[in-house]
Formats: sequence, C-alpha cells, structure tokens
Amino acid sequence: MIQYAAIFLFALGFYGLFVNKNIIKLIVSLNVMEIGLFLFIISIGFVSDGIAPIVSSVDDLGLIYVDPIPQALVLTAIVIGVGTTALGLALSKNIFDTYHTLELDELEAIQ
Amino acid sequence: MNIILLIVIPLLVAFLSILVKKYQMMLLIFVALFNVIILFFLKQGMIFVGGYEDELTHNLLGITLFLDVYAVIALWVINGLILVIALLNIKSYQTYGTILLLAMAGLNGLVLANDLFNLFVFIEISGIAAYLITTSNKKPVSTFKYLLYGSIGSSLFLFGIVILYAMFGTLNIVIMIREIEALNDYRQLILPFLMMFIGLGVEAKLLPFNHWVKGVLGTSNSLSGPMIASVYMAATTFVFGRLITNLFQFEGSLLLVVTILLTVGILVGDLMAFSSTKVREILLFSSIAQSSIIVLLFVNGLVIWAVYLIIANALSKTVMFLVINHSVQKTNDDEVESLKGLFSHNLLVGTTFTIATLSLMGLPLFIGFIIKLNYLTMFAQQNQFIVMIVILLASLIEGIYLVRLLIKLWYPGDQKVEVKYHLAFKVVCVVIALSLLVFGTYSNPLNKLDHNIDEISEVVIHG
Amino acid sequence: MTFFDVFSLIISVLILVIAFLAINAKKLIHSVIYLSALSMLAVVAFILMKAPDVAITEAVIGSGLVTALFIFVLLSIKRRDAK
Amino acid sequence: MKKFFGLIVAFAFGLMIILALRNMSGFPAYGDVNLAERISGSYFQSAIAELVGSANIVTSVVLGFRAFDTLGEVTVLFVSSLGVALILDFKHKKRMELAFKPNFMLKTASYILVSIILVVSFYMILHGHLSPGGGFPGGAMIASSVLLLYLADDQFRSKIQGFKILESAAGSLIVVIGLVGLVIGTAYFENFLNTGVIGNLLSAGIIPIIYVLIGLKVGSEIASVIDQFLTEEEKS
Repeated sequence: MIQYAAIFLFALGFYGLFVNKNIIKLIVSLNVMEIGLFLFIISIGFVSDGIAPIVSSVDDLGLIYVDPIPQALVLTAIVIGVGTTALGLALSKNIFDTYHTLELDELEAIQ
Repeated sequence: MNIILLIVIPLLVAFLSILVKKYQMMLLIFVALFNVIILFFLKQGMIFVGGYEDELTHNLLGITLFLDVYAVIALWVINGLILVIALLNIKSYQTYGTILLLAMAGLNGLVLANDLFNLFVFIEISGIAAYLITTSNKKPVSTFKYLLYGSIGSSLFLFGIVILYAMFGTLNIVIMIREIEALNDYRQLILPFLMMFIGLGVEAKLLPFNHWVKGVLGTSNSLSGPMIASVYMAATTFVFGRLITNLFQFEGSLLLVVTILLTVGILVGDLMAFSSTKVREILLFSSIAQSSIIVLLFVNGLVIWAVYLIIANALSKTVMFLVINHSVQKTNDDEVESLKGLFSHNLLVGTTFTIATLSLMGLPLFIGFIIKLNYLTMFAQQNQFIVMIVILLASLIEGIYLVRLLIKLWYPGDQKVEVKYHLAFKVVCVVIALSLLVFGTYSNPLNKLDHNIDEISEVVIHG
Repeated sequence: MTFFDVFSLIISVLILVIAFLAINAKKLIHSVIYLSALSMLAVVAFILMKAPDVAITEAVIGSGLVTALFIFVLLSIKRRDAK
Repeated sequence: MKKFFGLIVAFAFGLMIILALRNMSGFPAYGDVNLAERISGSYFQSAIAELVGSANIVTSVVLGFRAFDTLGEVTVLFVSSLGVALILDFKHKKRMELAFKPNFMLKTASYILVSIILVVSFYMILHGHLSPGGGFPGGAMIASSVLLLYLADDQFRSKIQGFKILESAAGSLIVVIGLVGLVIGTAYFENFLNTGVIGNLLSAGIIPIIYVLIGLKVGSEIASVIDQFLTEEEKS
C-alpha cells in the first residue's frame, strides 16, 4: 500500500515541477518527489514479517530480516538531497537579491 | 598504482585546499599532472573497494571499479582537457580551483564506476560541481534551471536503478549484464531502461530535457564553456555508451522510440543553430546535435566510431569554445556581426579555429571525415536508410551555418575588432588542431585501438 | 486487515493529501509547513517499513534542517520585500 | 482548471508506472521478497557478518561493504557547503536580526538545552554500529544545536574558521584511513583493525572511528551552511 502511495507521490512531485512557476515552490516539489522516491526504495526492500536489520548478537543471525541495502542507499540519497536543496535555496536567495522576484516567467522576461 | 588513486587523491587535495585558499589553482594543476602521469602505469582489470570479494560464491559483496581500454581513453580525454583548461584559466578564475578538483574526482569516478548506485553518486558529485562551475557565468537563473533539470534527471536514473535492483538483486554492472542476458526479454525491462535513458539524457543534452543548455552555454565564459561543452559531455557520453552497449537491450518498439527521439534531436539542434545569430548559441546547438549523433551511434552498436566522434568532438569543441568565449569576454557582445574580421588580426588562432570547425563538419583531410565516412557506411550495411538521410541532411545544414560563421569571422567588417590572445592560448590551440590534422591523414594508430575496443563486451561479460 | 495494514493505509492517504496541499498551497510559508509535515509522515512510514536508521536521519535532516533553511530564505525575502 | 488537468495527468503517470511494474514478472510484490536471491542475503551469514563485525547491519553496509558510496556522499555535502559559501559571499557580513528580541532567560535556558542535544548526538554517533542512527543524524543534531544557539542568542556568530578547519581535518582523515587500508591491507577502505565480538562497543574495527569523523564533518558543514543563510549584506 505504501509502495503505491510512494509512486503516486513521485508522480505528484513531477506534476508540481511542471505546474509551479515560483522558485521556492519548485524546490518544494523537488523535495516532495525525492521523498516519494525514498519511500519507494525502502518499500522495495520490505519483507512482510521481517524485523529491522539490527543484530543483537552473533547467534540470532538466522531470523528473518528486512533488506539492509535499500536503507543504506536511502541514507546516502537523503543527504545528497539536502545538498542539492541547500544549493537551490542559496541560488534562490541570490536571485531574489538581484532581481527582487521569484517568479520564473518574470525572470525570463527580465533576462 | 591502484586505479582508485585517480578518485581519492583529488578528493584528499580538495578537502585540504579549503585551508589554503590562495594556492588552490596550483594544487589543481599538480593533481591534474599527477593523474595524467598515473595513467601510464594503470593496469586494466577490476578492483574491489574494501576488499570484500566473497570467494565462496564468488559474488562481489562490495563496490568494484573496472578499468578497460574504453575507460583508459575516457580518462585520457577527461584529465588531459581539465589540465589544459585549468592552465588557461589560472589567473582569471582563482576561486574555482577546489570545485574543479572535485569535478575531476567526480568525472574519473563516473567513468570507472562498475556499480549502479556508485554511478548515481558520482553523477551527483560531478553534477553539483558543474552547477557551481556555471555560477561563474553570473546568471543565477540559468544555473538554477540547470540544477533543477540535473536533479530531475538523477532522480529518474535512481528510480531506474532501484527497479533493476528489485528484479535482479544486485547492483554490480557486470553481474547485472549476465542476468539481463540470461533473461533476454527486453519487454520486461522497458520501464527501467527508458527511465535511465532519459535520466542520463538530461546530462548528455538529449532532446526531452535539454532546455537548460541554452541558458548555461549561451552565457558561458572561458572556464564554464569548455568544461561543460567538451569535458562533461565527453564523460557523460562515455558512461552513456558503456551502459547502452552492455546493459540496455534496445530492440523492437524501445529501439524505435529511442531512434525517433534522437533523430528529432539531431534535426532540431542543427535547425536551431542554423537560425541563431549569436556565436555561442550556434556552438551550443551544434554540440546538442553532435551528442544526439553520438548516442545514436551507441544505440546502433557502432562503439568504435562513437568513441572517435566523442574524442574529435571534445577536442574541436574545446578549441572553438575557448577562442569564442575569450573574444566575447573582451568585446562582451554576442552577435556574430560584432566579431566580424576577428581572425584577420590573429591569424594563428584563426587557422586553428578553422581546422577545428572543418574537422567538426567532416571535410576530407581531417579526422571528422574518416569518422563520418565510416559510420555512414556502417549504417548503409545495416540498411537503416532513414537514419542515414537524417544524418546527411543534418551535416548539410551544419556545413552551411559553420561556413557562414567562418566567412564572417575571417573577412573584416567596418569597425575594427582587436582581441589579443596570450601565448599559452595559441600553444594549446595549435597542439589540439595539429592532433586533429595528424589523426585525419595518418589514422593507423586509431585502427590499432580498434580491435581492443571491440572486446569491451567480452571483457565485461567474463569479468 | 491487521492494525498494521489499516495504519499504513491511513498514512498513505494522509501522505498524498499533505503532498497535494504542499504543492498547491497559495502562500509559500504554508507550502513549507506542509512539506515539513510530509517529512514527519515519511518518518512514520519508514518506521512502519522497519527502517529505523532512515527514520532517524529523515526526522533530523528532513523535517528539522531543511525546513529551517526554507524558513530562513523566506524570512530574508519578506525582510527584503518590506524595505 | 489547469491544475485539475495537470492532476489527472500526474495520476495517470503514477498509474502507468504501477501497471508497468505489475506486469514485470521479475519485480517482486510489496512484502514478499526472498533475501536469499539478493546480494543482501549473504550479509547475514555469520562468516561475512564477522568480517565487518558491526551489530547494525545497515551500518556494516553503509561503512563496510559500500563504504565508497559514503565517501562520495560526504564529498557531496562538502561541495554543497562550499557552493553555498561561494554563492552567498558578501563583502562584509552582518547577522540577520530576527523579529523577536530574545531575553536573558531564553539565552541561559538554550545553553542548557544545547548541551543536552550535544550529549544525545555524541551518544548516537558513538553507538552508530550498535543501534540505529550514526554519523549522519548525529552530525545533523550537532548542526541543529548550533541552529538553536543562533535563534536563541542574537549576537551569536559561530567561528566560521573553526568549522572550516574541523570539516577539512575530518574529511581528509576519512580519506587517509582509507589509504592506510590500501597500504596495510590489499584494498581501499579495508577494515584493518580487528573486528571484535558483534555487539560490543569496541567492535567493528575502523567503522566507529569513521562514523565519528563523518558525524563531525556533517555537523560542521551543515552548521556553516546555516551560518551562511543567517548572515546578510551589511548595508554600509
């Protein structure tokens, strides 16, 4: 169920990128798309009656666990997403300081 | 000499260079020289990061890097051009040393990666370094658009990777190729392939998402122009080629969709170049058309000629963008009219620019001609006549607008244009132009390179 | 339908509604607040899917720092507008 | 009206992806994944888990088997904090005044709160290989404690040079530890210390050391990004 929600979230983020014209709204919909993507990645690795991949000692390595690799991928992807968002926000601050507007169509008119 | 040094040493020096802000360009030159020297001693094969090679089932637990002839050529192109561009821009762009170091680490990693998610991480590193290089154009809106399209592209690429992982359980490209070949039912894999194709297509300036190119390269300068137009394009097309020839299986309707996308891209690129009057716009639209031709060659399996076309294109585009951006910076006017008679004063730079353009067009006596002749004959053998007609038409349009550009730049107009090119500029342009000329006439070193590129797939398959 | 399925159904519907509001909110400050709420819901979804590591990282970084950066940019924009 | 039409297209796009995934026979349905087919199945065999030795298998993947991704990802944060500094570099910086003026009580209370946050974040970083959490959330908590100081104290300006030195030292140490693995052992990022018993605090060789360095690096980088966002041009 969450996998379907994740895919719809990804599509919603895509829709947001095409509909919005405000720079901050574009960054917000980029973040929405990425959250949808991360939920999808984690839903790939979910095992129905598995438990979190934390092993308390060597002998209970035999239990049913959830797939750890998608979690490692999402850990890296979240921090990459923060890097891009911070850069995008710095650019939007720079754009607002020089052009005093955040609407893409006005900006293209000025340029 | 482990191939990992090519990625790790630039990273280490970049981390340390933020403490010594003044010498970052010097550090960049040293590391670029170090990389070019290391390239002589690299031995080909696969290395395991972290040493996790599971002898029992012989499946690769950790991340692996893979070096073959294809990657050696790519590394030569990338590190050589970054060294050249860094040398030329040492005085004008002092603060971009660390960013270029990270771009070099990202691009080397891009070409060497043999793990899909590792490839995604290096796409992000080189992507973010590219966004920062374009901030030197002082146009934040076009940089923001580039960042947006780049993020959309890499998210789509990640989506494709995850679907492949869910189906095959591994992220290692070599194992993935074996499993896909065992499956060999391309209809199952249309969704991930299409997503990864469009995801990487954003970076390689292909049609659906290349709206950012006009803003970024249209206002480029002597650092961001050559970097984005030749170094980044060469690296992304090399990686694209590796994925297309080995991983993706293009048949039936998928092949049709992709071919249509590319042929439309070629025509649109050339027509836009034909119709624009700004010098830099002509160059950037021709590079869009070139990258679509290169990807078309990869899709149809002509790997050798695609590799030569990437090298020739990277070299000639570096010369063209360096010369034009330098002159536009001095006269800060983009129109072709204002640059009339630019070469009548500095003949040397003018001749190198002409050699680069003629080789791009594919006139005899230059490397461009040999490449174009061979891949057109290959297309004829595969009797794909529509593609041949499109490429011939595109090169005709290309010939017209490039010759028109050359005439304008050679014959002086009314007002006098005086642009000085310092000595290092001339030396670099002459060296690149000579290499285009030499490979044009005397091309048997390239044929030697031929046969060992052929077995990319064999080497990759047996691992 | 166990408690687990019902709860994940509620979370999925809530996530989609809040995401739609985040994208189509009129004022910027509302869309940022909805984004932060969406991030918190994603944390709950990660816990449901037995991924505690990712849940903690998303909680601290996603709803904590990213929202703070958004609000700082909006603050400097409102301040610049007022001048 | 355009919004409504766009929504339909987005819904159709999502539905198309779901249907395409459904009729892919190789793509497993939600929940019934058999780890034995995947590479991650072998991470749970005792021989291989001992190789890395960390109780939290996700940490053994993040820092053991796929350590190169984490190195790449630390570089991404480094580039983005460098980029933010490059884009927002004003000549003479001034702290951005916030609307409310914090009084004395808020300032002292926030210093106590900051120490608690720091204790929690160091606990999380040190126990990265035992319990969930680790370098990334721990580092982000350090940055959020710096954020609290910014909000609570008007004149607070963290010493940028201090963060820069910490960031560059931690980053280069991570790379050097990898190189030491190359020199001593056979491969880059090799776990050359003994990995001890799974579950103890001092287990899993170099992994806790690297996670502490990553925590410090992530903390200093996000703190300097926050500082860039909270300074503005001095209107001289």
